[in-house]
Amino acid sequence: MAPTRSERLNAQSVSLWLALVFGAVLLGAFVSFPGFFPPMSPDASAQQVAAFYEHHQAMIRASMVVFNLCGVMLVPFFMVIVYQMKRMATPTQVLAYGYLSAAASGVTLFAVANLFWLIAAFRPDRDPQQIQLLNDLAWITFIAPVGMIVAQNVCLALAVYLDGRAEPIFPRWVGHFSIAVALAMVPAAGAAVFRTGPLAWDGAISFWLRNSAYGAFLVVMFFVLRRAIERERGEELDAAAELQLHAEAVR
Amino acid sequence: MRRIPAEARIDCVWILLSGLTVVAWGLAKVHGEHRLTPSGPETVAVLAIASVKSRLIIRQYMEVRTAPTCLRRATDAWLVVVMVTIAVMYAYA
Amino acid sequence: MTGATAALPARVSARDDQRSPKLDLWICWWVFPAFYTLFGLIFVVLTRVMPPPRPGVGVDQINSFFHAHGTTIKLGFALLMVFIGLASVTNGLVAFQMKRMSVKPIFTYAYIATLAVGAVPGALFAAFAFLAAVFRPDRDPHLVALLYDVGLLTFVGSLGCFTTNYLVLALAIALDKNKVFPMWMAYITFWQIATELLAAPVFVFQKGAFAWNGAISFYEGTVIFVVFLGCLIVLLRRAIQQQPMDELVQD
Amino acid sequence: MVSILETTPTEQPRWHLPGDINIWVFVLADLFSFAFYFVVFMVYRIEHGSVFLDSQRHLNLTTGALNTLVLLASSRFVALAVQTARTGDYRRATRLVSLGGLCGILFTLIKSYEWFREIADGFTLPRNEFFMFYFSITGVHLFHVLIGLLVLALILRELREPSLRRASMVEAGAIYWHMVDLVWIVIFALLYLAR
Repeated sequence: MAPTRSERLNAQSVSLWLALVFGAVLLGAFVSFPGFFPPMSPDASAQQVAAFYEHHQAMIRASMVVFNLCGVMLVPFFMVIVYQMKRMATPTQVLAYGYLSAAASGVTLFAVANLFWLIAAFRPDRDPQQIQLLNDLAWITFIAPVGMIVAQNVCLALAVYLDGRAEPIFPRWVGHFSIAVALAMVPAAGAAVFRTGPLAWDGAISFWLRNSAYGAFLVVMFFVLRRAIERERGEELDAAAELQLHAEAVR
Repeated sequence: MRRIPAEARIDCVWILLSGLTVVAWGLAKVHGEHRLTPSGPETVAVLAIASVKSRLIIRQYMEVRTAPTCLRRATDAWLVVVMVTIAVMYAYA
Repeated sequence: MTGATAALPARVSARDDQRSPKLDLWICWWVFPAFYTLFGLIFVVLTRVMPPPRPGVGVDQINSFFHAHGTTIKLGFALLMVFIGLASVTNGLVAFQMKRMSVKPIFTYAYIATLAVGAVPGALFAAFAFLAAVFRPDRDPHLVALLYDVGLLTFVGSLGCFTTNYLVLALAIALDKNKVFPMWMAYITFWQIATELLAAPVFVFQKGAFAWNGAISFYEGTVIFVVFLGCLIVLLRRAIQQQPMDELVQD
Repeated sequence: MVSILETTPTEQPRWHLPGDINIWVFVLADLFSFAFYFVVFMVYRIEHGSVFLDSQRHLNLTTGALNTLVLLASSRFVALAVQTARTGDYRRATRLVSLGGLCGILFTLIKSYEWFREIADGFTLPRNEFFMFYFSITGVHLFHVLIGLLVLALILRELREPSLRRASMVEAGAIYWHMVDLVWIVIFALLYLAR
């Protein structure tokens, strides 16, 4: 019997649709933030940075406010991953709690970075040195701390490898993919140190590789989770059907 | 009701402790006026009284009197270390 | 044991036995000493945040401090950017052990939440402030002095999240009937709250025993934290060894 | 550990660990951290001798001594409560612990009044080195007193519940309370009296 409409709209699928909608909104904000296309150069002088904020003040505020509103909306999405990790037949659920803890801190960092940009854009007539400082802090907080995401992906990969279920929750390649994304993001920590070259915060590795890798990870996990939820619903229906057969056999 | 010795012991200790406190307080009060000059003998007296009071509390109230030897030594060590260090540093000041 | 993990039949599968049991627990346990040794290396040797430099110094001394240790600060905190996630893995391990206790998981969720809060202002703000301070040699000295205060006051001064964290852990251990951790560990955990209280005056004093590098506000708290950490690592090892293979952990 | 509630309090067994090992780990740890505070206090006492002496004059000796007597009385009540609990007279033990708790509350009130008077006279924490130590050490001690009141409440619950009444818990609570009193005696001598 096909699941009725109400059964399809369970917590997990709602969280996924939340992530899809707000992911799209965040992508829009990401594209519309003048500081990302092309990414601001860390070598710019204080006056150039102040002029940039003066010139693009409206768009900076608009995009960053959207970021502020929607950035934390991805938390339910991460919690669906935590729930699925708890369903895995790993010896214990310690990795799920590690993932949860890392996700909580990771999202906080994103919110803090966003606030630095908004403060910088609040009074463009401020002393250029102060605007440059706020801009530096914003970029360093946004790009450099990859540790939380690396920890999340490592926990996820370990859980996938240790999943002893006959039919694992996430296929094996999800583990490899998580590790690959984590490795792609590690060098971005250099953005807090270098002002020029690929490792600078506008460089190929720290900006483009890091953000595209993380974007790809979110998109891929969206589809992987969707299939995992479908399969879970299938399992529940089979179990329910089995129960019914058993009840009839007893009668 | 005949006072059970254990409770009587606690009352004696309490009277002794209170008495010592009043003595220490009196000592400090009497020398109230020239408080500005540090006086060696008075400090030593006060510290001695405090040590006796502390040991009474540890041994009688905390019942370390009947506790295993390692606990007795540990509490005594603490008291000696604290009081001697303070006295030496006072002498040094 | 109260409650059983969900989807019990799917947990035990054929491939479970030949792999070494509790592999994920032991991985997380080894992360504990590894991460805190690295934490000590970064904060003590490389970036000299522990023991903290003197608070009561002028702008030029602060700038010469950053000038002298610029490279090691950059190296140290770049490393922290990558490995800060391991702190979340250690939180996950302790949170899992709290789940094994007989108390309801309220304390576990509180433990994860408080440490997720504590990670950002407690450690990462110091990293961001110091990194920004050494990011540009031509920054205004007064702003560098501002970053010096931001970094050290947030590192030594963030008390509330850790106090709540210690309180919640102490209560969980005290009320636990399964005796995952011995009772004296509850007292040692609770004992640290007094040191947090005594760190409160760091916001008032610039010199003396209660400044942020004071004998009481900093050194005593650090010594007691190291004692607590040592006890925790040893007790976690014992708890993992003693956990029966088929123990049902509440979900 | 054999429950010692049955043995008559007059002849004590050869040796018996009061409370349990856990409370002693905490008490000794706390005692050593207070010892550390005292030593650091003395280090700054040597450096700023005159400031300490001058500030010490402003402390009210009478309230300090009164507080000590109040805390000693509360320790007596709690010690008596442990003995009566051993004889099985739980009603009297409960009354004694309550009296001890009342003295603890009285101590907190006197201490707060004393602090209020000093702050009103302008001797606040950031005023100088001495008052920095005075308010911090007495503050941490007051925190321990408040925790002690909580512990006494736990003992009351222990005595009232016929199913509980574990000797080790009653003794452990009493030991913590006596430690709070012990630390106050050293604080009183060091901060108020010694010159």
